[in-house]
Amino acid sequence: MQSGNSELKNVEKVMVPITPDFNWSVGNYMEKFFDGLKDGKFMGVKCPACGRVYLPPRMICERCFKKMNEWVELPDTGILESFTLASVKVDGDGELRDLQAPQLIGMVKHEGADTCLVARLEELEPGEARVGMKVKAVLEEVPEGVLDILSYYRPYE
Amino acid sequence: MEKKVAVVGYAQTRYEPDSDASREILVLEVAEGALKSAGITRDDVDTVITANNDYLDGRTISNMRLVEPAGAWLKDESKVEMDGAYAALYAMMRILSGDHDVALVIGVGQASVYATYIPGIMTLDPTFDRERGLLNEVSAAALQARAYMNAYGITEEHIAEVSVKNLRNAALNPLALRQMPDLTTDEVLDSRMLYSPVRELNAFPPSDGACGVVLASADKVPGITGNPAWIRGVGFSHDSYLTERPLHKLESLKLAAESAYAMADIADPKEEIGLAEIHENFAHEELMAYEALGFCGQGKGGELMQSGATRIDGELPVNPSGGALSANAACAVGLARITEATMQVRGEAGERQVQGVTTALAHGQTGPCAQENIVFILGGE
Amino acid sequence: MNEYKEETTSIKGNWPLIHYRWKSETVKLMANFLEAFKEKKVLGLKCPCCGLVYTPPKPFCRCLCRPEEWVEVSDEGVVTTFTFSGAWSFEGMLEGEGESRIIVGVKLDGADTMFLCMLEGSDPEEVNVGMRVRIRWPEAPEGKIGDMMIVERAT
Amino acid sequence: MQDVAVVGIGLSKHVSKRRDVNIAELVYEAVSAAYEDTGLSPHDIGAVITGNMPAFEGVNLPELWGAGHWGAYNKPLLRITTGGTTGGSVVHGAFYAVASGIFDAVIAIAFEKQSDGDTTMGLNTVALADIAPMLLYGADPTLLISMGGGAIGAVAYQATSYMKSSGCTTHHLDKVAAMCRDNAAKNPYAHLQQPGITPEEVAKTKMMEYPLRFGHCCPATDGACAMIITSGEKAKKITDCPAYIKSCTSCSDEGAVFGLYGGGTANVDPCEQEGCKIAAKKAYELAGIKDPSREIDVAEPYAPFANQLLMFYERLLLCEEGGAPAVLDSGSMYLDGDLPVCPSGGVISTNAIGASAMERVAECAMQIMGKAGEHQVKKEVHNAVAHGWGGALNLIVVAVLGDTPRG
Repeated sequence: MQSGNSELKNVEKVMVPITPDFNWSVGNYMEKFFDGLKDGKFMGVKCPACGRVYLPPRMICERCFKKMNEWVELPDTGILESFTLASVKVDGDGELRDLQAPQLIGMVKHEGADTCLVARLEELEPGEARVGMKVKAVLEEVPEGVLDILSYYRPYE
Repeated sequence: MEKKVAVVGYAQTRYEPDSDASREILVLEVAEGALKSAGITRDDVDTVITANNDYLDGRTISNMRLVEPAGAWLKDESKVEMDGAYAALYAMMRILSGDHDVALVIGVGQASVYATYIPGIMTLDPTFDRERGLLNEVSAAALQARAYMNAYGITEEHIAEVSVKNLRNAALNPLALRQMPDLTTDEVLDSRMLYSPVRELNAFPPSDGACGVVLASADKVPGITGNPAWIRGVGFSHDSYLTERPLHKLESLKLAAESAYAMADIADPKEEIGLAEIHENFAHEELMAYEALGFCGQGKGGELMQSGATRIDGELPVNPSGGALSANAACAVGLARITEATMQVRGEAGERQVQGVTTALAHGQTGPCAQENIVFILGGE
Repeated sequence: MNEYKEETTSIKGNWPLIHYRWKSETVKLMANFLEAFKEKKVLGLKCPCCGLVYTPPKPFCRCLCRPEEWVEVSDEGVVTTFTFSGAWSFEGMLEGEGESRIIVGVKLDGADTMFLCMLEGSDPEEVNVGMRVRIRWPEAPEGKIGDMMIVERAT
Repeated sequence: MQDVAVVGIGLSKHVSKRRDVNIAELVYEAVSAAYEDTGLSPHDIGAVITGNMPAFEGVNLPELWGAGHWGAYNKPLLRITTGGTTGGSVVHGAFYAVASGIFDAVIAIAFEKQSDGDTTMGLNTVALADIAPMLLYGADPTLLISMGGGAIGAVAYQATSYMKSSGCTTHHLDKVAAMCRDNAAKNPYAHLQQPGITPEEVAKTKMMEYPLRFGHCCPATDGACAMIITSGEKAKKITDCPAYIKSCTSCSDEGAVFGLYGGGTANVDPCEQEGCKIAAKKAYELAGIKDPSREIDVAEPYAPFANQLLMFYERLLLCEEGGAPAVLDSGSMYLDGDLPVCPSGGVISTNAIGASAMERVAECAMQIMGKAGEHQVKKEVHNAVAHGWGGALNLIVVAVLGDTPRG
């Protein structure tokens, strides 16, 4: 606990060194997705009513409000739906800080999927990124946790 | 909707990066101000609705300590955890039920208190995106901007022109944070790059501030003011999570607008609406909003911008106040749009007054990539 | 689908409240309030509209006015509520853990508000709502909130 | 005003830890149950009104990510959160959404997945911002902690004040807990299942904070509740026995026990609950109820702690002040009594915080609809009152339900 060095006339700033922790259970659908990634597979789930394929998988098709149970293994390639070249990142204190080197972030729709995954784009120059280009997933060999398995996408073909 | 609920009073604080007041005092100031502007006292108020957010305020049950400064002591009080325009919606519903006649609505945000971009990150899918460290409000907006530009051939210049228009307009608004009367497109395009194509001057400035409005039932309006801004229509909609929808259009805003237009009996928005106050957290969102609101065809937002129609002296001025790019106190932004639209139809907008506005549109949004949207149509007496 | 798991993976995350900076004008008001402790005086802030006296001070009143007049209130008052914290013996059984404390809500004479402090020198049996208490000042108060955080029975 | 009725109710399983689902999936269970209960689908619904206690599971605006699981796709959605009263406030939102004439049918959804976070820490974050300045003034942090972190701390003061003013004894608290837990054992959606537990057994549980023992306190629950709420016209087409929401009122007082940023609070007696009396009085007036003690057939006060059941029974104007312990002793609060209280087992048996105040309304509706199963009260139910409290013992919501619309 400390007082801020604010030069404000009427108020003083105060803080408490506390950081509440959380642990979110991912549920059986995301569990299966992560289990698939561990084996190098992209497991999506298909709506029995409209045929939409969700990757990452969801329990419910939001459009049909139907529980989905049909699992489909999708290719590790997809289309770059959008991208951004990051010059900054959000630091632990919530502020934007300049990155040493800009980093590409892509939003990718795997072939056969109707929803997207967001990951880094590597093995290309920033100027080479194009919406619509074909990309391939690269998985981390020794991930620290399930969130690190999907490492990045690289150009394909 | 025929003259059932009207905005009869309003107040805003100055928007600042680091205000010399606590959240409670900001709320107190607009509560006092809005009641004074309506010419009523706390005793006349039946219900108080605040808009605030626990993660922004850094406290669970963030409305708990706002009871007294919001004038809600021993009153029927509730909190909407969304943009302030939704709090106005809830207050309007309460009045329409007939159980309440006068409502005080307050939205507040203090960016100097919270870890600026953390609350936005905390909205992400906790089972995947949240802890992967790539997505936040700004990077998500950048992905949306790129998708939109790519779909319709929109350029960075189109987007920069939104910033130029709004931040120049803001010079006419003494409460705005970013007032840049001489801003040029080149200056916007030279401003600090955050996530391409989003630069500092086409992203919102995190602000401290509050806004309050007083709503009244048709029975009570005549006793309060001869110059009400009637709520003629309202519509709102939720959209899918940002990785599960096409990002190049604002479907939920389109649905919200359709409902609002139906209620207000508006067939041709471009002709019938005299002015719009849009909640654009990022400059490209204003162009996307033009399309979703039916001011132009799909993909024609850039053309409409370049035509000059949305400038303060154009046929359909948008954000003469400077909009959300000029001042952005989370949870107060949409309510500020309602306030600015009210001031315009009442002819009280000072230097930024647009002549002859009888019908105005106000927009609010919640969530990354403008996921949830609400539209109000206001009309004068 | 694989076997249904009752326990799925947990993703860890947190809320970095450590980076929040709350703003309080009470801190400024409190400087005045605490300074008076050095003379063993308790001040209250009086609302010009409804007359309520806030001790410790508060920058706005529930009636939507701003209290601004400083008034002196007594260092004696009544208990409005209480509880026992830590380890205590109830009906012959030792219960609870940690340092034994009697926490009371006190409304000082001349003030309209309560605040929490610690009651010392009394047994649990004698504590009651309405009991008269007085602040037990340290010999040389330093002008800290701790100066007024201990009360004792006033007869 | 357009009449408003509850036509369907859905509850998820309520247990301490649901680690097989994520937040969105847990809530889906309640939402789909509500739709199954009515035979409706999201296509029949105009809007989604939702809320939870945000800081507990660390997800801001969880509907942004999760509402696809709740049938909210491209629908109007309104998020209302007010702490412990959240579930009740969400029902109020749904009530006004329909009563206003804007919508004919909405779904109200409230939930909490406490196992995703740390409940004690969650409760601490209610007061952190207020306590932090106290440290600047030189307060001893350990003293502040012993003054009470979390809900039990604040409620302990309320309990002692109430006991002194009403003559309620610790034995009454034991009886309340046993009564509620016994009711809960008849409710498959209740969290704690302790059939036949006796007051004597409750009295042997650990002291948490005087005068509250472990057995007097609620558990931390993962669970969700959903209710489909429609206009009176529409309700008649959906069910033969809608439960009409006759009135919704809330009343907010100045915070009790702790003042703002360590300042004093003029709400000096935490058991007075002026706000509850005001809200109840207005709710009965709007509902056309003149003598609540005779006209209300079931009460669901929000009582995570045993003392609160008795105190709020009084503040809901169901008997004179200080009279509740005697009413308890008379036997009238039990399932076969004249005015059964918490037939669901109450919050003391199940507390998925954000959902809890909604589950009070849901129970009242089920009692009116005659759908409560084993915990259906013996007497015929025409009117019922649901309640919630939250914040610094300062936020109150009340709803009155009945088998006929507002008169």
